[in-house]
Order: sequence, then structure tokens, then C-alpha cells
Amino acid sequence: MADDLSDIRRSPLAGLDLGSRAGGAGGVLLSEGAARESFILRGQADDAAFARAVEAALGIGLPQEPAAAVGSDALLIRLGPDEWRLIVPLADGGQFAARLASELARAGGPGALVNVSSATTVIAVAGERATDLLATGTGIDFDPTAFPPGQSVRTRVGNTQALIHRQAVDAFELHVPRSHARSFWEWLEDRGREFHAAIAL
Amino acid sequence: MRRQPFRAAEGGHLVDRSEPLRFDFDGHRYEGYQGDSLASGLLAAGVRIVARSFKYHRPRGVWGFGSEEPNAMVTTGIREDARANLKATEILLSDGLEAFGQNAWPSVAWDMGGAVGLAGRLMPAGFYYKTFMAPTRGWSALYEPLIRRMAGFGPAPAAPDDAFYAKRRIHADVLVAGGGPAGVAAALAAARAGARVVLADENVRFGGALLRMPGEIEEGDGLAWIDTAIAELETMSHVCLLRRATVTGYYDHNLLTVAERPDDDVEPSTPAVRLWFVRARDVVLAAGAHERPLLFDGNDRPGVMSASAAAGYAHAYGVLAGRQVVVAGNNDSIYAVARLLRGAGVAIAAVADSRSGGGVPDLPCRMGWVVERAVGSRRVRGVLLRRADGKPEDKGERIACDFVAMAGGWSPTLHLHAQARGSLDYDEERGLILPGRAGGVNRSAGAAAGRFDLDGCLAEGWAAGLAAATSSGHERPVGPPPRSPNRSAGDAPVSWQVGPGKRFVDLQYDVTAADIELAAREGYQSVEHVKRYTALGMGTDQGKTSSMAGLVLLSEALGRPVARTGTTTFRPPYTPVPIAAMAAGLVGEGRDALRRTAADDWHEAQGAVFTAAGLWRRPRYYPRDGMEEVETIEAEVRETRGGVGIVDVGTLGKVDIQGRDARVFLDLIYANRISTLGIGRGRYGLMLREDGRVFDDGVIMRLGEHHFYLTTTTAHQHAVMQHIEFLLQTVWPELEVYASDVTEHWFAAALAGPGSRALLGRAAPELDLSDAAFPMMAVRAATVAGLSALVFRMSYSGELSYEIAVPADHGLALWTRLLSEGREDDLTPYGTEAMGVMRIEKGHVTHAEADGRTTPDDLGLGRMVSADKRGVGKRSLDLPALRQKGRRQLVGLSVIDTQARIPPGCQVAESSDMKPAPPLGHITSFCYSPTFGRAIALALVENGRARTGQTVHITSPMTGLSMAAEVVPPVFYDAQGTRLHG
Amino acid sequence: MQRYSIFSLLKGALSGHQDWEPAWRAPEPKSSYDIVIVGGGGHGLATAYYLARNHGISNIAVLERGWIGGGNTGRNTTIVRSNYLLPENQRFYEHSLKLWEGLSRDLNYNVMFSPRGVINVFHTDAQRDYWVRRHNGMRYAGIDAELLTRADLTRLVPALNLSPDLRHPIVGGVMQPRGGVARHDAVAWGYARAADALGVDIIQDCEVTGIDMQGGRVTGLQTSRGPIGAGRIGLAVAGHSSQLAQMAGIRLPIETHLLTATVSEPVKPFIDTVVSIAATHAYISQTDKGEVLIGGSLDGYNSWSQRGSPARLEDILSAASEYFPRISRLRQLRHWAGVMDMSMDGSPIIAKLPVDGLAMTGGWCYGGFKATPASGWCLAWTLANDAPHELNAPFSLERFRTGAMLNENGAGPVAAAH
Amino acid sequence: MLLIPCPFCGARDETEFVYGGDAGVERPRNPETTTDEAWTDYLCFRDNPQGMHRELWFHRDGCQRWITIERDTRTHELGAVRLSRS
Repeated sequence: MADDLSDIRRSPLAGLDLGSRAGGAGGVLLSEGAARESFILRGQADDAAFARAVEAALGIGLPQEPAAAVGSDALLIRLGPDEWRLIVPLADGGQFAARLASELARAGGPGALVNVSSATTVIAVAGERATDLLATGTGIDFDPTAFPPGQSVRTRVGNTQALIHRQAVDAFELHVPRSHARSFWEWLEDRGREFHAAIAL
Repeated sequence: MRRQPFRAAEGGHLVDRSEPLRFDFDGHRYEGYQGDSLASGLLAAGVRIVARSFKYHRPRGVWGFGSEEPNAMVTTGIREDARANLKATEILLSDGLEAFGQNAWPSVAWDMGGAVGLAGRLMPAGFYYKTFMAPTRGWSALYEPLIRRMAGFGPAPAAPDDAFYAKRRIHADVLVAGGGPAGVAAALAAARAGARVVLADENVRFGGALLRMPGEIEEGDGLAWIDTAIAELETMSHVCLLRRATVTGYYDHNLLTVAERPDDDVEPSTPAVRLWFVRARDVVLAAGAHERPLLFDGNDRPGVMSASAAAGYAHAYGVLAGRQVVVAGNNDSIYAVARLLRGAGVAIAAVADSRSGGGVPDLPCRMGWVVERAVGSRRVRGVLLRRADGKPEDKGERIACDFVAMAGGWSPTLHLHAQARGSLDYDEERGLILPGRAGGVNRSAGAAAGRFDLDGCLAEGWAAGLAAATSSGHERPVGPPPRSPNRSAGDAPVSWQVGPGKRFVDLQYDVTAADIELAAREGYQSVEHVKRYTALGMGTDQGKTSSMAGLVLLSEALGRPVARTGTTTFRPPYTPVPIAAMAAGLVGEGRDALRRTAADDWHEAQGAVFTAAGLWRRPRYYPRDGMEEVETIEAEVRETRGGVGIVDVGTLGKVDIQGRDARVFLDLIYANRISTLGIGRGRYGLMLREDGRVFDDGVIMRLGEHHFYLTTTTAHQHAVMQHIEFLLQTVWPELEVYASDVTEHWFAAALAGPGSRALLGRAAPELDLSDAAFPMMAVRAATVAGLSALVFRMSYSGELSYEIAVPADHGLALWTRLLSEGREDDLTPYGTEAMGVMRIEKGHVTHAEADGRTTPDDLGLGRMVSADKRGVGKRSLDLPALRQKGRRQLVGLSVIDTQARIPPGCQVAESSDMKPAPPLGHITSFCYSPTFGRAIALALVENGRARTGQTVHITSPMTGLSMAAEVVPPVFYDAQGTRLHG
Repeated sequence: MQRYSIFSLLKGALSGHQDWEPAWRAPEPKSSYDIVIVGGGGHGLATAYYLARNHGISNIAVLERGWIGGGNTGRNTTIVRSNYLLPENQRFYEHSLKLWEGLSRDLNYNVMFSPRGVINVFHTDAQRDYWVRRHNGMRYAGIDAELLTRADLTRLVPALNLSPDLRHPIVGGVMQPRGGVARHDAVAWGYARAADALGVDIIQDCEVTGIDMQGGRVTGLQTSRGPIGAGRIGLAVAGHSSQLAQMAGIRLPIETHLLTATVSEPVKPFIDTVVSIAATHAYISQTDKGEVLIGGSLDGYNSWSQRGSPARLEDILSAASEYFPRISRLRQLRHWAGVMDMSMDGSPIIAKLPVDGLAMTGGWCYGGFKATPASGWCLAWTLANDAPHELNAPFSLERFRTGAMLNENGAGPVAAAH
Repeated sequence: MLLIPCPFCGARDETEFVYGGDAGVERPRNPETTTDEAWTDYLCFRDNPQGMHRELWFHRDGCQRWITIERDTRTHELGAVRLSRS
């Protein structure tokens, strides 16, 4: 078995030394979100065995809307007709995924489960100008009736593709591809000048 | 400093007289007030000449009030800070502002270029098409440099724009373009109904025409009503009010651009311009109308201006354009203007109304009189009036004045309506082009729709706002519409009084009535021809004041109705938009994110020289003290081939493939057979485009019964994914296959060289690395350097080699642990250059060879195409041209002179003379091979394989270099593959 | 034809310019012509001119739906060059460039061809290898080509940003010194005037609504101004090639796409060459009026809307201001989109079509304006001889059947990729 | 800039999508027995209509589905929209 890996995990933003940039008080606060385990889950929405296996493993039903279904710790987001994203805390140590894999296997192996935990980095954007900042780089409608808290969308923001999870009216988590993360962070800081963006660790 | 001789004793709702400001124009200091525009400040100071005209260098003064201004273009700031071609009417005065007139030397007041005016008769429209043809290169050598010296209005920029620019993308139920009475009424109605409203107006204050001329709304001052309405809108969270914001473009599916100039007093975080992209469900176009000029001799003289602008300077700024005015026009607005000016202290010399009869008793009216000529050169000193229906021999009457306010009627602002592809209707009776059928989801209201009375504008705006709200699903009650007693339409009959002399139609490009007549006479009869032949309407005012006059003159010249003449196309933007605003957020990495691998921080700390690989950066080589680049690269190759090297291959595309039909599908997308692959084994695969050309290559690994992992080239990560999804979703939807791009999840490093087995053996002690247990093209899950990893045995360098993949979060740990583990092996990190050398030595193809034109056979990979199965692109290989003899084939070239080095971009030829003749082929990849001690290359050469053993020449005609080389098979190094086993 | 010269201009000045004759007549269409050219853009008018001048056929009409020069002739970025990769394109465009070089005198109309040099800059080794190889190949085709160092670039294009800190820094460039720009409208007008003088009828406001055929051969056209008989028909309607060919029952390997271009406000000249940026596919020049003229890549989907997307503008303007930072101080004055015949391999079609007596020029992708003289020259030859000239023989329709695609940039049969 | 109503994600800007061309082009089911003419018809020849055009788009930045839409090539007005595989 491999080492305990928590100490060797490295964020793509590490090279930016956010600590030296922290501070400021403005209309929007940028910070790096907690790392997560995340998985692509593929399968047919109308496949009952598949849906049962997911529910049995996670304790939450497959969401049919692009909204997120929230379990005790897990977040399950529908991203496409046959695609979901499972996001669980890093501390979970892969238990959700292992349970899901075994439930799927027991159901005869429908769909597919792919670990993409290292594929994205989480950046939190919060504050009364959070939507204004994001709106400098995406055409998504942030009106709460169109995009209510709790929902997620995959879209394009500035120079990258991103999965935006709206936690509250003015709090967002952006899951961005790790190879883009540094450029994206710098883009956010640059566009954030207009709102006196502050940086938190 | 000069005082403000033309500032009225009182008045001016936009200026704050308690805050004087100083500003400079052409080196002279003047005073103005907070709230002034540069134009009002200059007029208050008595500056009459603010510009010189483009072609004839005639003196020009302020003509208009806002973005329609054709004349008063200035440059602000000096040297690096200079900004050219700004309209004085749009510049908010700020303390210390420095502005300069343009197109003149030494100044607009005393311009040597005025001499050009004398040669004006030689320069009718299109004169340059008729001459400058001899000698043959005369145009570019002799004449064009002169023309270019005259080109342009303002100075060329001397430095980049370092101001901050911003963008905002928002959604609205209703966008209202224009904040005059109609626009404000529309916004209020829509907002009360519950719609998300954006109201944008180009002025510093909402009110539109009411800023220039007072009017009454709801039994009170119109502007006060506007203020109240704006105050109500400001309390609504679903309303966005944008001042100094011009709606500039109307695009597909109701996307509109709005250029906002937030405030000239910038704090660091306030952008110079914020460009809004508003996606609106519905749009109310209430952008008002532009006043038309009258066409008489000398109508460009400083002091001749738009009547509503003259009124506006008095009303909004308390500034008088002169002491004594002749008001001339063809509609009732002249009386209101004259009264307003009189009230402000201007003497009314005459009010010339081209219509006969009527008139008002309180003003010196000349009914049925028109201006024939403006007298004066550097500024107007009087006008010659004559009877509209008079005979040419009638002597007119000269009237002294120091400015002329001309009111030629109104042209509705159709730009946005037309940009949205709405149709245009010509109203013959009223002489107006009106918006017809709407293009996008929008409605025009107020003066923009030809309603020129205040009550009509309010009613129409209100109704439009309500309708727009309703169409976007908002129906809350809104109360009754506002009313105004001003119900006179004040329509102008068509009247383009034309006499002899220089009658300017387009002031900015110096286009006269005679130019338009000449164009028509010469056969340039389409309105677009006239525009292009004369430059009519092509200036920075985009024909706001000139195009209607041009249209009518052309129609008259051709004796055809205006409706048949049509208009030129209205092109966005409505007013010029700063390029820096369009570029905001898109410069550098903001435009193309720089992709970094998980080990990038290490490479950077190591001082690696990077190279671009698509959006990624990769170490090109790792510099060493005292060594040149080439030596370093050679060392990296030597040490890898002789010992062990490590390279970051994290940029390769990776795709996870699962599903019951995965094997069937992989057979279809690769030219070679994949389905026979055993679990734990891998295979090199070749993807073709449907046209039979090589598309991509990579390695396919089978991880489980229905589970595969494949790599793509760095360049084609996204293209391959899209290709796979295309085939799965549109061509073979019956297949159950799930493809997921996992490029970002995995980091990978390759260990290469005879020492790689020993090193990996220590890093992964549990792994049996014997040939038997872990053969070529096998894949194993293992713990490497304490990290869970996938290990592939494959080789790109031609040496024994392993690729180790771990989740990217652990990528840096893998990299550093392998490097420290490899210290005793002298593990050498190498970059793309050394990697390239080794792959050329080994004859592997990249996109330099698979350049989208080559077939598998061209590249010597013909045997990889399975004869006994279907697949993408295979059918095309049977087309005659792809089987033709004489195609260029991949060969190796071995340079005979061991001292020679191949320059970039070479051709391959039979001889070294480099004389024009079809070459044999071209170099695709080249390097100096430290292994062979000479330069080698891969090349595509006509019938290349048959030329093996022959001598050809590698040539670079542009540098004059050539060298002889022997044609050899493309695999230079270890053709038997023995080194793959260490 | 009234000759144009400095003397005629002086004479005109003395008479108040009252005596200038129409540059071309406005004839009523005759009932039939030996040859009818559909399309009164540069290509169609050039075809008529060369038919009359080179082949002695003057019973010709050019039918234009709107006003001459109103299509892509009047909506391009005016660049003229012959710096192509494939030998077939090199030969053809070089022939065109040679015609450009004598065109003003030939037509007695100043088309303001200005060989100020066309520069391509590149950013990576792979791009360098490609561009240098392409220009080395041009030398083998007898075409001028120069390799530029960064120092050369500094000298030739002082406004260009050569900073190594750019996202995609410039590492070098190549140049075709004889390339340049011309005044686009003047090309149509000059050909029209010269063709008219040779007896060609130029008929504007005349829309073709059908092509008449009998026994597999064209006999005439249906137009908005009545039927017109024709011995042969040449289509020169790039942007609408598919529609016209469809009238003869022919499908083409062409899609129609938009190409956005934009100009800044006019300022004093500070860019005196044409510069094309490999990293971003933007090309930049400054007109003799002082406008900085910027072209980009396609919007990327079939369209006849002439408006273009603001996203494309953000793209090309950010690119332009990154490589010419001083441009960021200018303002965008106007933008528009051309309607592009995008062929499936990026090279044109100048060929007889599978109906007797019918030939076309089209499929121009990005090359239409610079091709104008040679396109007309070749189509005239093809119509006059009922066979292609060797210059346009490779630009056949058959190549799409045999797989002999002239794939200038290596993209597959995807129109928008060229 | 088009606003494309993705059947799964809802309306999104054109910049999130990749154009895939004429949706009416069908890949021959048996390429081996297809004539050169029919095969190159599939590869290269298009109707290219002025008017309604049924076409494919890939929602790259959203659900990553290929969708089929109807769009008027002159006005860009949209007609029916559906997932290509449904």
C-alpha cells in the first residue's frame, strides 16, 4: 500500500504563494477551496439497476436536473444526459468510490466510474461582487431564479472551462482544470481589480 | 488664462459654477466649470476654430452636442499619453486637461496645410483613381508616401494604452437604448412591470433632448420628472442604470454591446471603459434623432452649427456660441431655439424659415427665406439670405451674425434597428427614413421611430417598455403613462436648399454636394458606390449628420425617388469603441491560459528553458553551467542513451474508455486492430481522418475486460475527444461506450535508457521487471516511490523505457522522488529537444510528418492498416489519388559533411543550385545527432523509398545554404529494436 | 474611353469637373450574348475584360444582382500576395501578382497596388519550420521570399511587439516583399471601366433566378430583368457559388462562412507593411486613409449574415493589440463580415462544371481578392477555349472525387478548418 | 454571437460550442461497397442552403453532447433543437 499521501499532495496553485498575496478587503474574496476526491460517473439515467446501485452506495438518488444532489458528505451533480460528477471530501479516503464501484459491479457493471480527483482545482469566489467578477468572463445568467444556490453548471469562465457550484447567492466554488489553474487564478486577480478583490488563504 | 467671455450670466444645468477648472487647448490655457464638456469649455472661452478639415484643411468649429459631432476632433494628452480623434463634445472637462487640435501644423488656428485648400480643385472625389499611374511603380514609390503623409486624422499612438478596461456579461429582460423621455418612460414601465431592466444613455445625465431644450412633463419641468423617474428606478434592485454608456452594437439573438465610460475621475479600480455584453430578451430602441444640416455655401465655417446644439450649449452649460445669431431652418424648432437663445442673451439677427407664411410675431422672422452662403473664412461673420423661391438673379440680403444655428429637421437614429437587420421604410411625405419591421426582438420608440413631440415620445416609450416587459413575461400593474402638453409634432418637410458654392455634406471627410454630383455623373450611382468613391459617411461620426443629405442629393442628381436609392449598410459600432476595451481580459494568459504540468514548479526552479507545446509549456532543455544550448542537448541525449534519463510527458492527452462495446469501437477508430489486445497489454495505434490522412497516434492500454486507457498527442487532446464523441453520438449511437478525458488527472514521467530498469527496480521493489514478467507494451499497477501508479513499458526514445503515471496531485512528488532515487544512477532530466533528437534517430513520426496531408503509406505505416476490418478513413485510402505513384514518402536523410548543420525549413532537391524547379521534397524534422556525429533529418521525398542510397541535396534558398545527404531508411537508430530490452 | 491622367485631371479642374464621362455605361440587357458572366465583382468583371482583351470576344454581359463590387470585392482586407505552400497555388497566385503589378496601367485606372511587403511572423520551432519551408519553396517556384531576423522585424515593423514576455513571443518572420495591398473598390471599378470600353455590357440590379439548359448544355438565364440567352455562362459569384450551381443541378464542395474584419479610426501611418500573426490568425495593415485594418479567422459556421460575432472581434482585437500594443490606444470604427466560399480543401475551384457551356470561379476561402486578376484571366481562358489553362487545371471539381485535394493547410474536408 | 439552446444545459453562448457542419450528411453504412462518388459526396459535397440548415454542434464547455439544431443561415433564427443521440 502506498504512503499516507496527504502531505505530498500539491496544489497547482502552490507555486503562486498565495500566502504572500493574502489580504485586502473588497467586494469579493478569492481563496483556494479544500481539495476533494472527484469521480466521473457515467451511465444511463433510465437504467434502474444503475440508479439503484448509485443510491445504495451513496444514499442519494441520481439527480435528474443539472442541480446537485447532496448526501451526508457527497455531492452528486448531473453534467450531461449520461454523466454525473461525484465530489467527496478528501478525508473520505476513497470509501464512497469503493462502495460505488462495488455496487455497480454487483449490478452487472453498468456505466463507468473514473477517478478524476487530480483533474481539477477548487477556487472559491465569494462576496457581494462575486457574480460581477464572474460575469466579466462568462455568459451564464447569475440571476438566482435562473441559477439558484445549490445548483452547478459546467461552462466557460475567462480562459478556462469550469464547473461552477453555487453554494449561496454570493458564494461559488469553481472546479477548474489543474493545468489552467494558475493562469485562471491570475486572470481572476486581474479582473478582480475592479472590485478590490481580496485574497484569503 | 482666458476668462469665459461666452459664459452666460446664469443657467447651465450640467455645470457647477462653484468649481472652476483649468484646461489647455493648443497651448493656451482656459477656464471652464465642473460638468463642462471640452466643447462647451472651448465655446465659453470663445475658441471658434477647434479643428482642420481632412482634405482641404479648412478651419472648423464645434457643430454638434454629442456623438454625432463631425468636426471637433481633438487629441488629449501628449506623447505616450496622447489619445487621438476624441470628440470635444464627449470629453468631460477635468482640471489640467490638455487637448490639441488635429490635422494642422503648427496649430488649428494657423495651419500651413491650409495651402492645400488652394489645390482643392485638383482633388475632386476619386481623383487618385485617375492619376499617379506612371511610371509603373510610381504609385508605391512616389505618390503613395505623399498620400500617406496626409492620411489619418490624429497622430499615431506612441505607446500602449495602460488604463484598466473591464467587461461585464449580463442578462436582462429589457434593454433600453437611450435615456431620453421615451427611453426613461420605457424603462420605468418595464421595471414597474417587474422586468429586469438595463437603461443606457450616452450622456452624463438622463434626459435626452430635454438636456438641450426644456419641455414640460406632468405639469412640471421635464428634466425634473426624468430625475424623479430615475430616482425610482435607482431603488429597484432589478434595474441597472448606465450613464455615459452608449449602446454600440446589436448582434445575433439580442446580444447588445454597451460601452460605458464610468467616470473620467478615475480611481485605480474604475475602468476607463466598461464594455457590457447584454443578452436581452427584448430591446427598446429609443436612441433619439440627429439634427440635419442645411446645405449652403460655407456651411462648414466655424460658427455654423446645429440649432439644437446651439440651444443645448446655452441650456445645459450656460454657454453662448456667439453674440448674434441667424437661426435658419425648415421646421418649428427654430422658434423655440431662437427664444431660448434670446433668453440666454443672444441677439437674434434673423430667423430664416424656408417655409412660406406663418411665422411668429416675437421674432425677426423671414418666411420663405433660406441661407445661400455663410460669409467669413476663419469664422462666420454673416450670412447671405435669399428667397427660397427666388430667381438666381435676385439679390439676396446680407445679415451680420457671429453664429448660425441651422435646423434641417431630424433623422431618426436607425443604427441599432438596422444592425439588427430591421427593414427601413422611407416616408416620402415627412422626408424620413423610419424603422420598419424589426430584426431581432425589439421595438423602436420616440424620436428614433419618428415621433418628435414630447407627449408622443412619452406615450410610445411607455407602451414599448410595457410591451417588452410583457413579452419577457412580466405583467405587474404599472400605472398610467406620463403626459406632456407638448404635442406638436414639429415635423420638417423635406427641404434640401441647395445653391452654388462649397456645400459640405460630410464635414469630416470634406465631401461636398459637388462631389456627390460628380460621382453620380461618372456612373457611381449606387449609394454604396458614392460612399466608397467619395468617403461620404466613412468618418468617425459614421455619417450621423451626413448620410441623409448625401442620399437626397444623390437621388436628386439621378432623378429618382429616395426610396429607390436606399441606404448604405449600418455597420457596428454606433460610436467608436476603444480596442483596449474589446481586448480587456484577453491579453497574454488571459487569452490563452498557460498550461503547466504537475512538475512545472520543479522545472522552473531548475531554470529550465521552456518551449511551447500547444498551450502547454514544456522544458526544452535544462541549462548547465558553462555549456551552450546545443552542447547541453547533446549531453542530455548521450546521458540518456548511455545511462538513464527522465522526461515529463504529462502533456500527452489521455482518454479513459469503458463500456461493453469498447473493443468494437476502438477497432473502428484506429486503423489497426485493437480488439485482440490482452488485459494488461498495450499497442501503438494509428488514427485516420475520414479522408484517409493520418490524424493522430498514441498507445492504447487494456486495463480490464471493458476498460481501456489511451493516449493522444499533446496537440490533439481536445480534437481526439471531440472526434470520439462525434462518432459515438452521431455515427454509431448504438454502441455502449463511455469516453472520459482524463488528461488533467494524470501526470506521467518516462524513464529511458539502459539504466531505467535498475532505477525503477529500486523505486518499485514489488514490481518484477524481468522481460518475462513485464514485457514490452505491458502495463502494471504498482507502487512507485511510495505512490500508487500505473507503469507502462514502452519506448519513444528507442531505449529500454518505462512510463509512470500517477494522479497529478502527486506528480511533483513522483518526479522529485525519482530524481532523488536516481541520484546514484546519474539520472538526467531531459527536455523536448533531446526527446526530439532521440525520436528522429528512431524515426518516430510527429505532426511535422503527419501534417494532415500524409497517408499511412506515405509515412511508411501502410502495414498498420488492417486489411480485414472497417475503420474511420479506410475507405478513402482506395481513392485513386491516395494510391497514386509518385507521392512524397518518408525517408531518412543522413548529411554527408559531418560538420554541416541543417537550417530550419529546408527543401530537398536533386541539385544544389537552388534554381527555380520543382523540388523533390521537404525536410520535416532535423537535428544534429550526437549518436551518429552528423546532422540527420526526416523528409518527405517524391518516391522517397525507391531513392534509398541516392544522394540528394538539403537546401535553403533564402539563406543560400545547401548540403548533400544520403537517402536512408527513416529508422536511423537500432532498427532491430534490441536496445528496447536494455 | 476617356483617358485618365494628370492632364485630364487638370483639364477637369478648369471646367469644374463637369465633363467627366460615366466610367461605364448602364445598358439594357440584350436578348442574348455569346458569353454571360454572372457576378459583377472583381472576378466577374476581370473575366469579361480578359475575354474581350485576350480572346477577342466582346459580345459579353456581366450580370450583377446589386451594384458592382458590392460583394466580397468590397469587404476584404485588400491583401495581395503569392506566398503559398502548394505548387499549384504558388503558380496561380504568382501569375495573379504579376497581373497586379501592371494592372493600373493596363486598366488606365489607379487600383493603388502598393507592394509594401507581406510579413508572416511565427512563435515556435514548428511554426518556424513551416513558414521558412514555405518561403524556401516559393523560391523554387521563382517567387520572391525573404527570411527575417528579429532585427529585421524591428527595422521593418517598429510598432511590432518583439518582447520575449509575450504569451506567444515572436521568434522570427518571413516576408514576401512584392506582396502588398490594393484599393479594393477600385479593382472592380477599373475592370468595369476597361471592360465596358471593350464593349462589355455591365448590367447592375439584375438578379439571376435560373439557368436554362437543353440537352445537357446551357442556353441562357432567367433574370429579374427577363430571360437572357447565353452561349456560355461563367459563374463568378463567390459567396453564392452553391446557389448558382444549384440552378444547374450541381452540388459543390463548398460551404459559406463569415469572415470578420474591422478598422480603427484613421490616424497617421505607423504600420507600413502587412503583418500576419501565426499565433492568432490576425492580419494587420494600415490603409492609405490611416485606418488600421485587421482581419481574422472565420466565425466558423455556415452563414450569410454579414454581421459577425463580437466574440470574434474580441479575439482579433486582443491579438492585434498584443502584437501591436499601440493599437490598444485606438478605437474600433467599423466592422463587417465577408461571405466566404469555403472549399473543402482550402483551394479554389476554377473549372468547367458538369454541364456543357458552364464554368465557374469560386471556393476562394481566404484568397479571393488577391486572386482577382488571375481568376478572371483563367476563367476567361476556360470559357474561350472550353478547356482549362494549365494554371487552373488543378483547381478542378474532380479533385474532390479522386482525393487529390489541394490541402494548403493540412486540415481535412471541413470547410471551416481552412 | 449565437445563443444556442442546448437541450440539456439550456441556452449558452456560441463560444461554448464547436460547429460540426451539415447534420444531413450520413456516413455510408458500408463504406467498402460504396462508390467513390457516394463516398466523396459524404466527405466533401454539401447543400449549403441559404435558409434553414440542420446542423451539428458539440457543446464542448457544457454537457459535451453533440446536438442537432435548425438554423436559418441568413438570419440565424433557430428552429428545432435536439440531442444528436437520444
